[in-house]
Amino acid sequence: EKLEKQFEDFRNQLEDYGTLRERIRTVATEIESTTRLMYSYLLLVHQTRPIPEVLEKAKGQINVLRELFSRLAEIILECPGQYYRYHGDWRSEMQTVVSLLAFMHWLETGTLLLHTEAEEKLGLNSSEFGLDVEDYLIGICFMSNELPRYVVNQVTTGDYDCPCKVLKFLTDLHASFRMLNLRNDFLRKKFDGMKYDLRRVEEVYYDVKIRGLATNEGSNGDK
Amino acid sequence: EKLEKQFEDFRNQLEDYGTLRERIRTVATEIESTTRLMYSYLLLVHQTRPIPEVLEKAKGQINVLRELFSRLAEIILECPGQYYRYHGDWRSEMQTVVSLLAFMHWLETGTLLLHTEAEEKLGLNSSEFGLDVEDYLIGICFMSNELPRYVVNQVTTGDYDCPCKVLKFLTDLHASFRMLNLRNDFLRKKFDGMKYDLRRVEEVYYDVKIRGLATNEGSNGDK
Amino acid sequence: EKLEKQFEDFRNQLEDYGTLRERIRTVATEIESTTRLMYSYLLLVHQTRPIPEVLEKAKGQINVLRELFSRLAEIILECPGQYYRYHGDWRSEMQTVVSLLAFMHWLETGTLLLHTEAEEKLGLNSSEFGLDVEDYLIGICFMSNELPRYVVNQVTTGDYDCPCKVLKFLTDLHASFRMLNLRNDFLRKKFDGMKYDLRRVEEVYYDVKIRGLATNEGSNGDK
Amino acid sequence: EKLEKQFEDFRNQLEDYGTLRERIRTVATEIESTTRLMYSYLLLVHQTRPIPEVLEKAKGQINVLRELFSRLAEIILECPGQYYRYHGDWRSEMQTVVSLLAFMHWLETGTLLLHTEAEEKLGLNSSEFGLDVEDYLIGICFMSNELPRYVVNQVTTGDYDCPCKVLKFLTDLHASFRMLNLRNDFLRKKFDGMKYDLRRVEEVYYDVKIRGLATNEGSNGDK
Amino acid sequence: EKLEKQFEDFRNQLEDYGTLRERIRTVATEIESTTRLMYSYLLLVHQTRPIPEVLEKAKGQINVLRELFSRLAEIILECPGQYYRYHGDWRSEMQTVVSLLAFMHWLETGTLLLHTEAEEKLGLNSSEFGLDVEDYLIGICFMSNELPRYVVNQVTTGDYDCPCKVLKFLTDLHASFRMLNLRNDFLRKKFDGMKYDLRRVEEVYYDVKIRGLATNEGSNGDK
Amino acid sequence: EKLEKQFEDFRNQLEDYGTLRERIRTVATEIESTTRLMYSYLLLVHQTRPIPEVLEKAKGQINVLRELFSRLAEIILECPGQYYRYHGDWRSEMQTVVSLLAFMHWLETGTLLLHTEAEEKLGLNSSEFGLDVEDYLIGICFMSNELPRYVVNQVTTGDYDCPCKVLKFLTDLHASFRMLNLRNDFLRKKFDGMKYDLRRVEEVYYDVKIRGLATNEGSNGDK
Amino acid sequence: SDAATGGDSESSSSSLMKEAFSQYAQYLNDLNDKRERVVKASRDITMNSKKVIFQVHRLNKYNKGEVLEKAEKDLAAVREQHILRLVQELQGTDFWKLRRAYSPGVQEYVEAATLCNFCKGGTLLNLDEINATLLPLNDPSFEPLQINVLDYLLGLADLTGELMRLAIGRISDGELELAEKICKFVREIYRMLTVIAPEMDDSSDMKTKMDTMLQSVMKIENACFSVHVRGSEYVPLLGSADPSYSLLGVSDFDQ
Amino acid sequence: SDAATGGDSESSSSSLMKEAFSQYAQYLNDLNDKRERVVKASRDITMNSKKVIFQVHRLNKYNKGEVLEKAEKDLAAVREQHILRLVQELQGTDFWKLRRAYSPGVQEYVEAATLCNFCKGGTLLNLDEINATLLPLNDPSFEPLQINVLDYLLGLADLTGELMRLAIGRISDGELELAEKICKFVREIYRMLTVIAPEMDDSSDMKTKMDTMLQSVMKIENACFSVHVRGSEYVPLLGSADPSYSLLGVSDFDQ
Ligand SMILES: [Mn+2]
Ligand SMILES: [Mn+2]
Repeated sequence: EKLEKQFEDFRNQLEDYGTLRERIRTVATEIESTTRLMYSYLLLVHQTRPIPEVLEKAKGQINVLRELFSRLAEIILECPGQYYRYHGDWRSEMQTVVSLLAFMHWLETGTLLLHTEAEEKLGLNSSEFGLDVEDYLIGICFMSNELPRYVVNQVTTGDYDCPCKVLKFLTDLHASFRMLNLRNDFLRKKFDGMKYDLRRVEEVYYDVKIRGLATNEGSNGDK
Repeated sequence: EKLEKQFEDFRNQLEDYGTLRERIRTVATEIESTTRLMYSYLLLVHQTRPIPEVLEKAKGQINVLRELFSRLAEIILECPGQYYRYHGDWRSEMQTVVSLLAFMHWLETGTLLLHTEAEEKLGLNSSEFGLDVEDYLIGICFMSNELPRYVVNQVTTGDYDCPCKVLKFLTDLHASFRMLNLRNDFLRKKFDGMKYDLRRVEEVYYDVKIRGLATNEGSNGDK
Repeated sequence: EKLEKQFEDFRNQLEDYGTLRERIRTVATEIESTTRLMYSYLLLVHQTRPIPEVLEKAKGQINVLRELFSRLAEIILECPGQYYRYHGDWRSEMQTVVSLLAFMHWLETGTLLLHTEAEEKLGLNSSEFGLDVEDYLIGICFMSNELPRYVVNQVTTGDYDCPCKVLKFLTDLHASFRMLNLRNDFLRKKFDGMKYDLRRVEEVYYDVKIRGLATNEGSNGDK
Repeated sequence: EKLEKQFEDFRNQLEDYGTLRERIRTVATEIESTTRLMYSYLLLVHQTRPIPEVLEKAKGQINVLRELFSRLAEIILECPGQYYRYHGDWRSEMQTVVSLLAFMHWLETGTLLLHTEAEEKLGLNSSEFGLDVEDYLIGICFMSNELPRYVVNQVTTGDYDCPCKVLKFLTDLHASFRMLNLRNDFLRKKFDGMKYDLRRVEEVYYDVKIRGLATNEGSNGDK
Repeated sequence: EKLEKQFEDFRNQLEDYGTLRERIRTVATEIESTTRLMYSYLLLVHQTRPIPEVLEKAKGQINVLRELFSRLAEIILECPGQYYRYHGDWRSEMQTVVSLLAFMHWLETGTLLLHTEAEEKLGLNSSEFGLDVEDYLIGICFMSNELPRYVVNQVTTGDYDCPCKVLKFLTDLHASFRMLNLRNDFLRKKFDGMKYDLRRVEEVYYDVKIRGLATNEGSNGDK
Repeated sequence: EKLEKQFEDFRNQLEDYGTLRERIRTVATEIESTTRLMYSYLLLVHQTRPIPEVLEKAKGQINVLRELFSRLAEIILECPGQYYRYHGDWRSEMQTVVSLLAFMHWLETGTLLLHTEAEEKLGLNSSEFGLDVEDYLIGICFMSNELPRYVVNQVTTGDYDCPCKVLKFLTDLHASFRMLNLRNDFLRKKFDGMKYDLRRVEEVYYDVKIRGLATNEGSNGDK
Repeated sequence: SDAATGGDSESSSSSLMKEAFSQYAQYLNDLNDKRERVVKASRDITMNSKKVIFQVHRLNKYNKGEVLEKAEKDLAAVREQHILRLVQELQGTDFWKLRRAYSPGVQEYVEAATLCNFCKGGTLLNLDEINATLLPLNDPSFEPLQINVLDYLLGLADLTGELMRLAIGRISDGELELAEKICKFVREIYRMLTVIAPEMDDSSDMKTKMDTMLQSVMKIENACFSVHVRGSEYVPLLGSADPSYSLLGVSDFDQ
Repeated sequence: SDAATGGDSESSSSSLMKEAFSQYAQYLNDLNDKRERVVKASRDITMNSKKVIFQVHRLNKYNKGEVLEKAEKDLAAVREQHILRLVQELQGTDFWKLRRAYSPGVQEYVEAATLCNFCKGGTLLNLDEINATLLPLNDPSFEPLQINVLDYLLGLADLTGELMRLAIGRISDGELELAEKICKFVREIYRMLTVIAPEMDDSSDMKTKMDTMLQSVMKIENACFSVHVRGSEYVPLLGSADPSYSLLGVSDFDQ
């Protein structure tokens, strides 16, 4: 009868969802494992290994990520319009990916990895399977958390210009975030934390500056 | 520059999402308020008011719900593919609606309100803005929670055939749910609770039976 | 200078507030201690001591309460317009007082102690130092929590009419509360709990009724 | 009957309170939004923009605040004697306002914004709708939290006299607060934090002094 | 170097354990799924299907279980001595299995399935991969939880000798459990619950007895 | 009866304890208030007031403390052997007292106030009402926390010999603390903090030394 | 060791300090060792008291004398073997100083001792009585250990949970009267503690226990209620006072 | 006791059951007693390992040999007196069954042993090496006790906290190089654990420890930073390499 038919249908649907979700989780776990490896390479910047060497190792994993995201996209695209249904199953991994890519990009270029650039690096096609804006922003906040430690360790190895460079970058980034009208949610909390990163970098810059260690940038008076 | 442009865009996007979400919450609050009213009408069945009278009052609110859901659908359809993005903002209200409609339907017909029937009653168009299957199932579980209380109060007022009727319905419903392979989530927890409803109704039926209070249904040997 | 003068003033003000608050807390502690004693007397109703005897002991404390509240009012009235400034320091004691008085009143009369009656019993003058409506309502919820236990113990001692009486009272009380449009706060949570009291009493009434123990009220078919 | 009448009254009262509270929250949200804007202007002092320019932008919002507080006062005055009933709904916004005004005032005059001056700036009438003393004091503590950061950034840009000036101000302010006999509450906790601000400023002053960077203030032997 | 080597080894080991664990979870999930099926067959005894028919269906799954447990044992035996390392990953499934086998055994023989019998039915070899005694005991408690419901439903269908039989069994079982010195743990909690099962069965027995419904069992000197 | 009699006795005892405790709290509050005053005098050393003047003011309060501790001892001695029962009610005040006395003693003599000396100063009789060793040690840690600030401010006013003196003292003190076997408790945490005090003082000493500001102390073979 | 740091002329205060600190070190070492021994004794008391409690739960109307006799013997063993160790450690101010180290064990002992006593005589074992049983442990060289009011009351609070378990079990064995007696007893303890609990030194622990206790009381009351309403059907149906039915069905199993 | 319940003809299955349950009872009693003994041994291991750790913190560049020798002797005593008790209790599947009972002690022992080893040789004591030191405890009649990877890694996580304390202290004594060595070492452990931590059996404990560990790493880094920037002023000001200044001020106190 109709009742049995209905539950039969439901059974099939729920199983399909379950299978889909498991496939998503499998890929997400692999992404997580890849980011962990990338992160452990990037941690070497604190041990003052030359940046190009460090970046090279980490970059080697980007292709792995591309591949994984293309598998993820494929799965998600099987059910059009349900990107956000399963979003919770991989968003935290996505945020970590953004933070790592943005950190690498900054190490290389000194600039912020833009949203479109992040999508590009990961081979995402924003019309089909894009990078959610909030995930991108949270990832950027995570990256900001790495900077104070980086600055401290760079100064210890004698790179006295680093604090000034990072301070400029972080001041601009913080100002950009302030333009956004954030709700009282996770992103807002993460952004509020960026303030402490900024202060710490200011303090380091102060320590360097008051001892006259910062080289030429003091001369042209800018900041 | 590009950075500013990006954050300018984000600002606009985040504000649009915020506005959308607020509009959704406004409608959801109205739905909640309507269900509260319906529920207070339906509560009268426990005080043994005649069912038709009770149902009539409650049914009067269905049109209000239809209207509210059509407004909700309109909002959601502004952003195609994002049904599940905002789902969390109104799903608990939806579940309550389902539970009330299903209870009314059962009082009237003695049968389970099907998923398609629920969509119909609410004027939902499943291809555009449908009733999520899990929400439907959770709503049905909520309805099941009302039944033991209903049975107890019916017996108190001398309706000794009610337990047998409810027991049959609930046994079938429980069996149908058992067909589903539920994950360890909220729905599973709610379904696990249905077992207690079933037991309680069995107990009441037992009380009635052992005292020979149940009328003719014992004679034709069915159950 | 002005700065010193300002802080000198603040010092005095803050000390005055502190002293006031301490005086309030002293009285509140005494109220608490008195209600604890009253409650321990009232607990005897569960041991089937005759109600008049139990009430007499408990009533002996009402005068103590009146006296304490008059002291409290006096303190509060020293600073006009600041009732709500210190409200938090004695409101939970007030709620307990209401619950005890309402329970005693119900034992004696079978009716709900009204807000004005509560004020009267405590000698409060609502224009100056009244009973906050929310405190009153919360107190009533607390009283409702006592009823299921009372009903169970009464039936155990052979009073089979008690469940019906309590059920009527509680059904009406619950219906009255439903008229209020409660916010999502402490009162709402307490009220939500009243539902469980009601169900428990329904169950007890059911147990009595199905065994034909309830006396004459079954005959005239009302409820 | 009387019971119904009572609950009918309660319903109206509770709704009135609810409406009032919502109106208060609406204004409070606007105040919060205005302070956020002001704060983002004031943040520019850390990037060593000229103070007059910074202050001008921020001052432009004071009128907006006056307007908002006059709306708030109007609402509160509808229910005489209930200032403290709703105090919790806007006090944290008020504290932020005080901290911003006090910071601006200090930047301009180097002195502490007095309680009466704060009321004046906001157009508050202390006999009707005044600034609670504890809110004022908490706001001042918040302001003190900004000073170490300000000093660090000023020194970085070569303003070596700033630490001495701030140290004097903060030492006096701290001493003034010490006169107050604070209870173990939020204000006390905030005040305890001021000690760290003071220490940090002392440290910066030390750094400047030991390097002989502070200009003439060492010569006139004061401090 | 040595350090990296060790951690590389650990990583491999942990990954191996992880893989092992996943394999265990896969089997455990299949066990769970099989017990769910068995349970849904056994549930039919509450709907008064003839016991032999019910048992036959359920027994059909025992071979499946044996097969699954032999797979589980094989996995576990790959790491000798580590039975308890992964115990948490399948113990709750094991407990369910015990409860079902014991229920079936009781339905068939009226006696308790002993620990060694349970191992035998599942083809476990206690020296290699046995049934933990606590798991066995918890499983027996779960079985006891089914009995009141069974008794109630049996009486409803007119089997008035069932309560006496169950009561004797449960009384003996409860007495046996009282021989154990339990810590304040899960097993103790489950055992505490058995008291309520016993009481419920007694009550049903009493209901049947006072109505003279139990047939001959009173005459043959009960037990 | 006996039961009530015992509880009546308990109630009286507990109330007596409560009263005792309140008396203790009253004295403890006075001690706290006195230490607050002493501390505000001692704070002036950071503003480089002459030490003898500062000490004189602070010493004036020692008699007050002696008097308060003799009152406290009297109360405690009413219940022999129960020193530690109420210890929590005044131990934090005691620790503050120790820290102030030790700071004053150090300012005057440059040596550590020993446990027996502290007892003596406070007129405590260790066989009856002594100073708990852990409280003493915690108090010493608190004192150590003041030293870096003192050194910084002394250097700021041109006293360049201070760092060396403090550094010697703190080095010895730290070495002495290292003799203790500490558990993972509050004292351990405080002791861990002492390392940072030591480091800060060293840094200041270094700053002074490399600038050749320290006067003769290098010549007389430092320590 | 002073030689290692140089030993110049100014170091007399420094060596005084070292000397003092070696005393503090000794004090802390002794204290920690003692605390550890007390904790161990407390754990043993807990474990063995729990065993006694479990024994008592095996009690029924036939084995009562035997079970209680054994339980009392075991309780005596707890005193002589383990509480004695506390007596040997705790002297003077230690009773309160180390209370947190031994309190759990003492509470569990109180629970066991009062449970036995109630089962035997139906009354509450007083604190004075319990403390009197500890006196024989004394050796003239030690101060007597006396359980304090707080630990006694905390133990009593847990006792009600065990009594609830006992009551539910007794109803099953048809010992209705005992169940009712327990019900009255537990209600009375709850009522008494209601007045006292907030006056206790740190009442937050006790507050949780009071909530649990009310749950226990209500479980017993509900069980009594259920026996009562079920029993009420007996008379109207059979009309005669057949004693074999009077104590619920199970009575005839255990005879 | 069967006699007490009546002993009628049908009771053979019932007496079989009783017999089986008396076996279960024996099993549970034995298990609980053993668990209790293991917990006690674990507490003793913890306490004595903590003492060793404290000893190591007394280390400076002058007493290094002496302190470490004493610490190693004490560690050996922990093995011979207390870990031996574990060996005697834990057989076959007990290693994992009772892991929660002994894990805290073993973790603390790992912490102490790796700390000593690092101070001595500047390297990480491997799990294999640590397990090798346990082998002499073996008696032919017992299975050898081998610490498992999880307890080793959890102990290692705590080690970084102790190393942080050590580093801060060493900087104070002018042992900058040692501090930098610790910094590198701890960073490397952190980096290694980053990859491994989430793979551990229950990683929630480890997650908290990782957060604490990062705090420790950063505390050391900040200390090194601060020494560095301060030291940077030295050269420009004095222009010569006076060795007495090179290791921060304190160097001249402890000579
Ligand atoms: Mn217990
Ligand atoms: Mn440690």
